[in-house]
Amino acid sequence: MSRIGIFICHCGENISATVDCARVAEESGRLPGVVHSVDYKYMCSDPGQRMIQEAIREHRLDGVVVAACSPRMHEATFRRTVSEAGLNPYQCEVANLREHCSWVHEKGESTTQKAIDLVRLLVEKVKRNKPLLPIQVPITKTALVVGGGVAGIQAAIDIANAGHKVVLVEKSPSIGGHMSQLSETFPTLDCSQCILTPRMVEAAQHPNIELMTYSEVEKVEGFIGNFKVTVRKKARKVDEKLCTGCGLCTQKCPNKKIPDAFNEGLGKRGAIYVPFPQAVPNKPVIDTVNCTFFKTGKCKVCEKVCPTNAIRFEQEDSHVTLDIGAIVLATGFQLMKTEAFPEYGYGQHKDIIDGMQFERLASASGPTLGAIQRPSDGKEPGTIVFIACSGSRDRAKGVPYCSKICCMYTAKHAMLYKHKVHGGKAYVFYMDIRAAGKAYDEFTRRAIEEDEVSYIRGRVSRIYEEDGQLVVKGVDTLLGGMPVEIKADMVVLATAVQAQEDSRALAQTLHVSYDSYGFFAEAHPKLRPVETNTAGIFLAGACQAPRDIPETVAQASGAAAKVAGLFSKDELTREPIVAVVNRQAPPLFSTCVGCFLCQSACPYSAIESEEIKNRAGEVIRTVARVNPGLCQGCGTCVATCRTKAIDLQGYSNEQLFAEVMAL
Amino acid sequence: MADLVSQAKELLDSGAVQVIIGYAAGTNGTRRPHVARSAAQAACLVFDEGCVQNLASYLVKPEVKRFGKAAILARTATARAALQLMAERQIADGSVRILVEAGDSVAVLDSAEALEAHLALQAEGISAKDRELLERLRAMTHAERWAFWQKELARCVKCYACRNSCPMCYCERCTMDCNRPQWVPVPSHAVGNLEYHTVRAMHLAGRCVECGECGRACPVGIPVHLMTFHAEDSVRRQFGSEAGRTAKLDYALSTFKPDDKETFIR
Amino acid sequence: MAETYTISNEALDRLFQAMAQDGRRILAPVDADGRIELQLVARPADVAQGYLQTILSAKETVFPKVERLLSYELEPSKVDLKDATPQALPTVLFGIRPCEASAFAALDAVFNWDTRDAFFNARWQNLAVIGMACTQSDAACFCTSVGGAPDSTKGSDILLKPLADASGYQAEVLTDKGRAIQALVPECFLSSEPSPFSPAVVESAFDQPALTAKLPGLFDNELWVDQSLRCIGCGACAFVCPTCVCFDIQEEADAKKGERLRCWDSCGFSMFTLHASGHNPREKQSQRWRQRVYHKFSYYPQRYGMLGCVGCGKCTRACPVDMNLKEHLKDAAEVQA
Amino acid sequence: MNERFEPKITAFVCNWCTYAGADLTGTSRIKYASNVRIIRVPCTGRIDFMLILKAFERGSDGVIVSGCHPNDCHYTSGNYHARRRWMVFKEQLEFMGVDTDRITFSWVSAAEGAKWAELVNDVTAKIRALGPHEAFHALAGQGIN
Repeated sequence: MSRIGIFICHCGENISATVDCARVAEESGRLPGVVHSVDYKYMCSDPGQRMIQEAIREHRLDGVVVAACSPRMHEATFRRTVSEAGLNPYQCEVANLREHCSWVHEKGESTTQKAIDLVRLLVEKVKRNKPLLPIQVPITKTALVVGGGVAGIQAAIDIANAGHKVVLVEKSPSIGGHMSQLSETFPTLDCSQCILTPRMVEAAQHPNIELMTYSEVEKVEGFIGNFKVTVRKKARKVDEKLCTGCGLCTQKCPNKKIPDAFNEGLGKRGAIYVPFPQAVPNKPVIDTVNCTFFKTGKCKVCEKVCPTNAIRFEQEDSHVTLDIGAIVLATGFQLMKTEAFPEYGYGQHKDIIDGMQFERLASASGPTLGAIQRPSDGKEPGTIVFIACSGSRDRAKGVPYCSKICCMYTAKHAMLYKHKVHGGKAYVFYMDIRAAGKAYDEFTRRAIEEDEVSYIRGRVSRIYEEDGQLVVKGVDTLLGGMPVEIKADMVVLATAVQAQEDSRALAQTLHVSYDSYGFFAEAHPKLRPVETNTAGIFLAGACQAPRDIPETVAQASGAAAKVAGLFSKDELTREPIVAVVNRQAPPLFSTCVGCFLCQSACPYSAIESEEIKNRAGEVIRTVARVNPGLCQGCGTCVATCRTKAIDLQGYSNEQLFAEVMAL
Repeated sequence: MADLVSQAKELLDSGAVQVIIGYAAGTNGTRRPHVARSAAQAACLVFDEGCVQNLASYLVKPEVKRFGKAAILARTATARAALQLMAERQIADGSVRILVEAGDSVAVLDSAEALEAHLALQAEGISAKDRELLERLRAMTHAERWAFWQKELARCVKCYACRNSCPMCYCERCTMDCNRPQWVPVPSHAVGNLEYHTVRAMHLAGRCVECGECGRACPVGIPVHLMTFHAEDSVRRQFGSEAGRTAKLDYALSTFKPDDKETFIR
Repeated sequence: MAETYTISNEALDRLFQAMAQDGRRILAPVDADGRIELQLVARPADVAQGYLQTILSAKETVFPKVERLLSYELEPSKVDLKDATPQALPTVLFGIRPCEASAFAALDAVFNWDTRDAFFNARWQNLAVIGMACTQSDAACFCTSVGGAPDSTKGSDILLKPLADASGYQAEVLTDKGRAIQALVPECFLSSEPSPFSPAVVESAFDQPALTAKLPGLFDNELWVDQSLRCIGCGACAFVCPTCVCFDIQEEADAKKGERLRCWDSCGFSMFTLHASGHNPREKQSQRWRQRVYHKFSYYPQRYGMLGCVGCGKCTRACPVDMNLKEHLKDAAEVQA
Repeated sequence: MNERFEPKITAFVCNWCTYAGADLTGTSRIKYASNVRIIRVPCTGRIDFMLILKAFERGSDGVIVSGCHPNDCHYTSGNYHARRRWMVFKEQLEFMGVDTDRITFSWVSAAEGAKWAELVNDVTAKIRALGPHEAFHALAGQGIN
């Protein structure tokens, strides 16, 4: 017979105002197997917890039901309380008398009766609770950072500085990400590359960081502390070890007419190329789609000029499998394709560009060496229009959310323009100016007040070409919706920040959840912003939501701190709420019949097969086994299993059945 | 089926199989399962329209399995059962020869692939009579259906003939045999019977090969097969998959589509 | 010596009324959508015509498929226990076949071999059997091989034989219970000489005493393996059998109250003999099949001096895979030891 | 005077969404019918259909099953599996003649405290109108001699 103790909390008057706590204690005390039942003002207080501990010792309790607030609030507290008194923490259940009863029902008999029922259900459950021991999982102290933008670089450096190995995987040929494309950064107007490049070099040279550029994560198996990650190294067609980065090949490549992605199509590059002069690593790749040799079988100029014979036309993609303990996702964002706005004429007019293209025009290392020139004819635009919220906060055609960085970078663009084109006219169409950040509002004020950028609150309805100029038609809502028409030489659209195109696929590969826009979902929007729901996988930067650089860097350091915290121990302690496939005496060995229908039901691929062998080593049966490191304890397999061979610790068949039978 | 016996003898004599699961003449003009291990035992094999039983449950019966490789005389549902058993890893692809009717002799299918191809050409399974019964039941009000099943299930004695005759009920320890907790009451009283038959149908949803063996096996004539037919139909209609069509595991209830359509979740 | 009477069809009608007025319920074979079942009837016209046998046996009248033995309630410091009282309504079993009537003796042997089973006895004492001699049989029948006959009086309190002209029945009143029924409406029972009756032909299939003598030597014979290869291990045979008495005791309880139930079980089930250790002395179906045969034809004679089988053939008819008991016993009787 | 029928309602809810949602109902002090008894499970994927049957067997007049909205499952897909199971189970119960109006399946997120209250109130009112679950209640003891 069980020896259960019941502790009814008044929660001050939160519970006792509507529930007759004394009666709940009295009636519960008469339940079979209950040997002690009391009520008290504050069970979670020190005296309350001591009361529980003393009762455990005095009455030799083997199970405890605390009837108080939600278990989501104090289950951990009371489990600690009972374990300090020598009881296994999982022998304690918490009945929710506050959130689920006293706060939601009127004072009266039916409310007290409900409280009695809730306690009774858990008494029957706790009688069947089994002592559980935390699961210890060894940790591989190597982190994988996916994405080599500023978020990934920062996270990698921080983790590496904490003394742990990091593999930084970047899909493009160089790390640096979007930040390396920027001209200046708001609100300080310091040169983006000047502040980023040293970090890139630091990451490349850090003894704890292994760079894997031009590589992609293809498969992730395993679980926190024990991931097995398969990375596909795309063929550069260049032997990285032999290449010295001298640049001869890129200079001599006869095919130099390829639109340069780094310059957002505003410049040209060769078929063998380094994305930008400060690229890390500074090793070229061959663009096999455009390379004359790959297209016609003839050319090989690069091979001929290479002084170290590093060109490898025959090189194939290769796969590397890594043992990884934690993963930081820092895959960044993309800008909404401006094709989404036919009324703005993007794509039809070369002089309508997006924000990133403007960055390249304004960049000293860009295709115009920093001169603001129209892509169509290279002339300096005398009038320029910036359109904020191109796609953001637009339920009809764009995305409903605010892209957060556009207000700031549009102000920056306008200022950069004014600084470079003295006497030029800059207009900004906007919906609201959102400049909440350190020195941000001052920055936009400066644009308006000192640099005399004209801000027009209103939307642009149409842009069309007339006499070599772009006619921008809109309204000024501050002037009562008065129509505005501006003849501009150039238009810049601040297009929405979006999740990467392949973010959903990557999320599925990693088993992390994502929101309806494709941004990766944090475990909790307030309290766990850098963790995902998948243990051991963390988030940094704009892959989670639109972010600016300081926020991205802060979050990256936050994620790095989480990884360092995880790596500070040799073993990871996990809650033992996991599924278990039973094992029995021979000749049955297990009631599992090995149909493995549970395998596809498991969201975590935690179900493996195990061969049971006789002494001669012959396989007698093949049955399922749950990897306790992978299992997260959802119990979907349990409900799928016909023979009830799988059970979930903490929510076992016996426990739930007993609760239902106590209804 | 003039060549059946000689084909069977050949299979056994050549060592291609060690046992043939087939039919022989039974009591009162019926056909009964017959497990032949030698050419002599194969002499009485028959395969005619009286041979309707799904013999696939013998493929997983340990006492038969231990003889070695088996050949089995198969109707459509038997073949489906064999494929489903492969999908559920109860028999290995290639370990069983499926003998299907082909004019005066039987054709031997020895791989999942061959079975899948064979089944693709077979007409749908369940009889017009059963289809009509199902429709009649579906047309009733829930109170009428409740009354119908209560009356039928009152006869159930829990002999488990329905379970044991089912090729997909191969579990060594059935849910019915679980006693910690005792999910389903052992006695054949009203609660025990209702729960047993609901569990049986649910466990066969997406796995039932629609042979109707359970209904034939019932000694007291309860149309228990209608329950599993309905469950299988429910899966087919809602998820588009069907048991016993492929040897690859495609169990509707351990997979999902994010856009599975229902109308009742609020 | 039994007295012989004639009961006309009209008289039988009156007899039914009289039995009902006497507070007895009448159970008889009824045609329910083609299935012959024992059901409550009011008039002879309710009784099935030309039936061979019921599917289930009449044993459920004395040994129901589920019966309550006791119930209890848990109080904080004590258990409040209540014995169940069997619902032993005065019952007349009308029209069951002689084979089945003779099976009650086999049940009695088990339920009263040591402790007298109160539940069985309460029901049995209140039960009267009006048997009906057989005029037809099928390939499953083998009463004549196990000491019975299509017109055997064993186990019946009154045995009826249909008159050739279908005007009524010849009735043999055999026991005090039978005489008590006769006493309800003595005028319906007209004394008569035994009239000619042609019972069903059931040929003897094997020499049962020889088989019983031979069985101990056949324990390890491959025959049982061969025969049972097609057995699927269900309980149909046991549950329709008029003499199978295996039962399970189940406790159905929650934290506060519970009851103890007795329900049918079968030695054919794979878990019937499973030990808590995981060991199962009858692991294979052949062992369980052999047990079924031995229990009825070897252990029953040893223990009770009678057979545990009446040759009714119900098991054969109910079996989903046509395990024909007569045929298999014949094979056993003929096999080389 | 007839007392108003107070139905017995059992709710199986997942820990992460609906249980938390019901907690929010509490912290928001939204009042609702006290007929419901909550049984907490980690995920709707854990809910064996037998638990629902057993709840009826134990005298529940109505059952609520609720978890995370599609795509919100704490375990990424437990609710999707649950949904399929319910789709089949509901049809099967209907075929057996069980009045499935007595089972309400719902998605209630951790943020939908008000929805939880509304759900419980609606279900309570609906089951009250349907009356006691006589069909199931009558099963108890039936078939025992």
